[in-house]
Amino acid sequence: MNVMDTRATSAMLYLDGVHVSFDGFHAINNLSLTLAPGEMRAIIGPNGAGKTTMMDIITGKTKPDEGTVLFDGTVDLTRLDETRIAELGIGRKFQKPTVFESQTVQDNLLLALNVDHSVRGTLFWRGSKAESERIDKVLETIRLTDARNRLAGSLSHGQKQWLEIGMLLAQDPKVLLVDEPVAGMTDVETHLTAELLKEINKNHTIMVVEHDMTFVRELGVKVTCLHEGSVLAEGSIDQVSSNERVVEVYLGR
Amino acid sequence: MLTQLTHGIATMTRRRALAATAGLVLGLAASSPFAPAQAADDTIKVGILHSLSGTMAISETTLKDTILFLIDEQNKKGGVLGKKLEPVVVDPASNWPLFAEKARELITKDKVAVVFGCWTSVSRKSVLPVFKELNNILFYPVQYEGEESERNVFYTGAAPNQQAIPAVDYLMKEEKVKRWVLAGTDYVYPRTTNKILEAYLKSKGVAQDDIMINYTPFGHSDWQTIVADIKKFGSAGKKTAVVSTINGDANVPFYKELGNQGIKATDIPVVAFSVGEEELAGIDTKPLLGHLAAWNYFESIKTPANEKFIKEWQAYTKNPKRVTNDPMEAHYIGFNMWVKAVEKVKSTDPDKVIDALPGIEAPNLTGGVSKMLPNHHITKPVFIGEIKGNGQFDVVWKTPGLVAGDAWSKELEGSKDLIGDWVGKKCGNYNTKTNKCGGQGS
Amino acid sequence: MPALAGPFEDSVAKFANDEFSDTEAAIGEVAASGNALAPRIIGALQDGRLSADPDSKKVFITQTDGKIVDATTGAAVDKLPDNAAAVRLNNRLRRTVEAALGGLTLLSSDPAKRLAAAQSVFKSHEENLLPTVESALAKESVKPIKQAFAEARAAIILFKSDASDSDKLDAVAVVKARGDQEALALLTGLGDQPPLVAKAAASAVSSIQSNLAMWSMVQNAWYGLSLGSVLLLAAIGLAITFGVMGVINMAHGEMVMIGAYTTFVVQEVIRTRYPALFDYSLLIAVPLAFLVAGLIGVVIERTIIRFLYGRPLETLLATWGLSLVLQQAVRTAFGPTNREVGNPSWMSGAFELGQITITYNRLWILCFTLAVFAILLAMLRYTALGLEMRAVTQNRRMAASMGIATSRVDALTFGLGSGIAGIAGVALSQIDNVSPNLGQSYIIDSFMVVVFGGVGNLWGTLVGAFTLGIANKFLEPVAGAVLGKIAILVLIILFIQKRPRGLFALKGRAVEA
Amino acid sequence: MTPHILTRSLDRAATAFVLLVAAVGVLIPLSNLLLPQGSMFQVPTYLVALWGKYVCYAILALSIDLIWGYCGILSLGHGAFFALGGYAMGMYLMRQIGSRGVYGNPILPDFMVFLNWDKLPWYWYGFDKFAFAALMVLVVPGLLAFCFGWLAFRSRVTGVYLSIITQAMTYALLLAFFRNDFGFGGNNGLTDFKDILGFNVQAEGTRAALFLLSCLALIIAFLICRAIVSSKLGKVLIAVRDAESRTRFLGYRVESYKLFVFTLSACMAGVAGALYVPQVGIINPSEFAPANSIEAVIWVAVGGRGTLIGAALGAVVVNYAKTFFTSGPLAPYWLFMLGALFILVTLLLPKGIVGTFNSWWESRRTTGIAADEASAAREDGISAAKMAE
Repeated sequence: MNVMDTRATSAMLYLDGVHVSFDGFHAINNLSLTLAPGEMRAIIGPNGAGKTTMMDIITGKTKPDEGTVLFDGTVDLTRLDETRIAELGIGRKFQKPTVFESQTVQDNLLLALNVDHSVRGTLFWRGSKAESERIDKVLETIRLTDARNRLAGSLSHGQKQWLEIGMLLAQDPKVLLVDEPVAGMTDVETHLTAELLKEINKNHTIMVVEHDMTFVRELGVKVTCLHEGSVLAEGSIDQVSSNERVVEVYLGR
Repeated sequence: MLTQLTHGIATMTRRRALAATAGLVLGLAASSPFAPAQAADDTIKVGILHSLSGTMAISETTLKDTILFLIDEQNKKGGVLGKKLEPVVVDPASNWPLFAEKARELITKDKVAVVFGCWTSVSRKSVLPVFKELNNILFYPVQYEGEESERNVFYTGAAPNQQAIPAVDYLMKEEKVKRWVLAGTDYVYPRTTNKILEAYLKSKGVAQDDIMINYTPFGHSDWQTIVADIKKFGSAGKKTAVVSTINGDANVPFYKELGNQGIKATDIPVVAFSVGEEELAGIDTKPLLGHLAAWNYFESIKTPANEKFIKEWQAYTKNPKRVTNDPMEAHYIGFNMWVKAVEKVKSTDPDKVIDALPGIEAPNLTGGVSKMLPNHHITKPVFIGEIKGNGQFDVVWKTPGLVAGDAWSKELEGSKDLIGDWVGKKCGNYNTKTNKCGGQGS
Repeated sequence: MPALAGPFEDSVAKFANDEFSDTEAAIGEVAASGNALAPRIIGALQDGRLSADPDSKKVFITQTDGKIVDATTGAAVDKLPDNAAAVRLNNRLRRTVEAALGGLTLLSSDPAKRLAAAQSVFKSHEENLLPTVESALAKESVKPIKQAFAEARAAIILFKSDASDSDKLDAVAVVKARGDQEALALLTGLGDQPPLVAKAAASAVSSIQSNLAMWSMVQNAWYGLSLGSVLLLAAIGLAITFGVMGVINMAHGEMVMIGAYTTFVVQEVIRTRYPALFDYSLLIAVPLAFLVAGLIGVVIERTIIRFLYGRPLETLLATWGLSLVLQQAVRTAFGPTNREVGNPSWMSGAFELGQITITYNRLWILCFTLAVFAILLAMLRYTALGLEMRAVTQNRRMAASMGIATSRVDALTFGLGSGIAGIAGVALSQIDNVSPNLGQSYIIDSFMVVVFGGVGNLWGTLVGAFTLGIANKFLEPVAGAVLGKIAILVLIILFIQKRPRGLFALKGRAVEA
Repeated sequence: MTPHILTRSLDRAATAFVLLVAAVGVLIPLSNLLLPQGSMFQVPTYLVALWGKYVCYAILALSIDLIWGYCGILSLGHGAFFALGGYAMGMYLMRQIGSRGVYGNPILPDFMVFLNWDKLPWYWYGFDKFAFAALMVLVVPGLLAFCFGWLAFRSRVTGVYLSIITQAMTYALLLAFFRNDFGFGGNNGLTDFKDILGFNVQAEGTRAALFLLSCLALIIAFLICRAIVSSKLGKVLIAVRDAESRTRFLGYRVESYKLFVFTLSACMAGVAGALYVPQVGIINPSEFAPANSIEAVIWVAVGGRGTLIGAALGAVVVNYAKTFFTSGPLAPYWLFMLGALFILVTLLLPKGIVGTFNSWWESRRTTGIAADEASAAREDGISAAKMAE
């Protein structure tokens, strides 16, 4: 029973009353959050606020102790595993850039394409023109056309971040969960990344976790601040950054 | 290396590549992996096939030294047929397929005249096809389960009727044992020996309830439960004894547990077929006083031949504490038989030696003269020894004469009609009922 | 043949014939002679101190103080004749000796001898000893010995054909109260009895049997604890090198072996130089084994392991190679055969607890294991080194930046794990072979324990070891040793499916990073 | 298989390797059978048997490399699949003995006769047919691997945990096959084979043919492995090896991939075992010993994991060294050499022989730092990140 009888919500992602604890530590505590279709949302919050754990829950890596997690208003994500959730169209970029280091940039994108992912399909796979065109397009978007035959492991940190975003694009999901995309990037790169995300947001729903407030400001989207596993404040960047509690626990005086 | 070569090959022209590959392949394969055998016609090569590493090294290394010692002694006497004997030592590393490989190497490459080797049954089984195929001689020095008589193998260890049955007879007569624990390691020798003993005991009127059979894995080290079970089995009001076919390694913890749980030989004696001087060297034997072992040789037997052997052996190994044991004596007998047979036919040709060996007599170390029988087993005396506090045995009983080794047990259904006779019938499994060679021959 | 003076001398001279039947006759005659020397002769015979000269037919006693006396006269003799040899015994004769000695020492002034005598009479139940037993019983004041005499008397009465039914019924009750396996053996071996007695005996047998069956559960539990302690001891060093450091050390078993060989060397030195210290040999061996194995561990860490951090599967290969080298090195240095490591007196023997036998060596090993565990736990928790170890293993970079010399800590941690394996070797030398193969037989079990318990958790290792030990010992009587072990392995495989990180797995985000 | 898979998988080195093995497979038997004995180029029969054994080990090494080198599954129990394949073949060979056994029983193998078995156990049925036995050579190891993998991969048992339970599996099988009650001959195993498909196993011609077959099997196994690693499936496997959860988040069902290669690899190991048994003439439970499986992993490490040619080469090199060192004056010290070899290879040649050669070759061709790093990364087998998991 993955699909509910009626659409419970119009939201793309809907979290309600989610709890998770690890050995008595409450990582997520009555977390409720909704993400509308086509929206881009920035998530901020101090270390240990539960940002990554929240992503783990949405992508099926961690099962919540209680609470509702719905995708597209109909699909109960808590019952599905990572593979199934990815197939539904939720893509994820990790906090630490995770690409297939011993394979070329091009192969990384090839692996990400949302084509037949079965054992048989991959064994008898032969490239098609459409596929290579898509890869070319993504390579262009993430500015790695020249590096297409290099091993991903030899890329710079920023390039790896982009490659991972590129892999998300190739995967073409409905929702992108992006965890700290600009960590370790130069100012120029940060700026370019913000532009890139805004571009992607035209056709995709995005949730971005980031500490870099300049970057968050540049995105210019609704911000949610998490603290101790639940929502502390929500609103525009100016509203949130002027919130007393947010300043106290996160931004600092 | 290989890739480099293949890269090279790939860039060559096809014809040259083919030629080069052919040369390379043959060169690689034909250049034997061993140091080139010297063409020495002035020596006779003797192969030694005992594990020097791995789990069996514990038992077999001594036998390698024994043959080296015997060869050394023989060479001091001028060798055989005027030629010196040259030992060829290989290490089959307690690995059964490696035994076969090494046997093949000894015979084909080193061209040995005879091989002394193997300890476990499986190693013998593994090399058997090789000796048959390449027609060479193996002297096998360890007590074993019998049920075999091969043209190329000479069995100088005890067959079950030369060890197990006399021991049980002794316990029945001397100790009035009525209840029996047959404890063994789960492999072929204990299984077969226990089958034979079970049949034998039943033929002597022992009830099924009075026989307990227990098998443990190799290297079993936690004997608490089994020793307690033995104790329990022994408390049924009848005199109880344990017949142990427990394999070498597991014996030390077994005896330690027996000693600690206070099972004394006067309560429940244990008679073992695989525990000799070498195994006792690893145990404090004081708590084991009076437990028994059945062998065809004990170091403590006082004969001039034995005393001389021990003295020379200890001098050879430069270790005044080095013990001797039954399989060593088996090699001693086997080696001397082979020397006599070679001198009789004035040749080391395996066919001639194999035909000459039955009937050859050689003195053993316990004062008798053992004889090679047509079934390729030998005659041996059987001794029952009690463990003494100093790690030696005290002989408490012996057979009046020498016992002829049976290749096929009379107690087992499948083999009671079989005999091995390589002199008259030229057959290892001759069925005396059907008068045909080849088992039941039905 | 020299002329012999009288029947006692005739009897004693039979010892010199070196025939078991003559020796047996001699024992009976000497014991029955009433001669004052009889207990000394038979006591000497039991201990192998009775020698005889086959030519002169003279028999001598070597006293415990080394002096030699003529067995017939008690007169001191300078030295044994050259061809005198100890009078030989076999098991049947040993039993005869025990029975004879039992009769002779029932009235001994030494309480221990009286107790032993009573117990041997219980087993031999010789009818002609009844009057002696009864008079001893009447005189006895020490309670447990009095009890033993009563049981010995009951045993004799049960086998006495002319005893009255009521006496026999009382005797059955006494033996039933004893309730152990020997009582069971006595009652089941009774033979023909009057119907009333037979019935009482049968009910006593079944009552003892059901009592013993209950005790056998306790016994299994004890055996399980004991096996668990051995597993724990073998695995605990691995829990450090593998569990805490993540190094798959296939040479762990060889560290155990080195510990055992250290014990052997210590005992050799003690045997040849300071025999009086033998009972302390293990106490001396423990720190030495820790140092030797620990030092070798540090050397291994410095020369091999440290180049392989973060690649545990490669350390597996390298340490496997190392284990081959170490095994063969020991084989070359000490020879391939087993080496004798003795049990000190306090590790030998057993005592009865209810109806189960607890051997001292197993008990000490259990205590020792728990002590090692406690010390290790305390060390990790309360010492600076322990703190540093935990810091380094949890976050190497952070620890390094806080000024901890990580490479030193690595070496010490590995040394500690190896040293503990060495200590395990000391204990295992008491129950197992000391041979180059010693380590191999424990390595797989050790890995199973650590993985089952949960890597990186010492408590998990403790619980894992005892769980596996007890499960094994409860399965063994049902399934046999081999099938029991197979069942345990299959259970571990299935268990890991259920809990892929062992019994006490760490949860949360950190472990998956 | 469709031709594009074949053409894609045969690059220059692979073609050369296939040609070399084919040449070995043809020339050694020819030289053994046709050239006169004692001639310089005549390969004696015992060397044919020896090399036949090496070739079987090479197939086993390939099967391990496929899962370890490419998918990061370190099995310390692969010897079990090899041995099961060997037992399946051994059972066929036992049944072929028929009434030529020492007891002359037409149905029961000798070990059953003297242990008083009165009839053949059910699991021995069918093994008198070669086709059935050949099927079992694939099915038995494959099925075990499938069941084992299905449980383990679905529960996400990874890394050392998986290695240890594979070891537990082979250890349990070792104990089981040692049991005489199990009906496989206990410690002595199966031996004293007479003929295979009507040909005498001892005959030179049969040996030569078996050798040729082993080489053929090696080529086929190699081509299958090449086909897999050069397809997109191969890229997915490497992805699983390097970043398992990333692969999962891309929508790949990682457990299916692992299960597929694990089962395939077990079948390959089974074939290797089946070819091994008639050539060495015995199969016994010691083939299940965990030490054997670990040794096989070491062949792959020595040759170069993640390079198929390296795995095959490693098996041959290590076993050649073993043969060499266990004879002659070095015999008592060969364990020192073997042990030292393992230590030195892991310390000094972490990429193995072929891996090291490859990176040297590549750095010579393209003297860019990037390429060097690239090859380093490619050959590094399992990345540090993966290991920490």
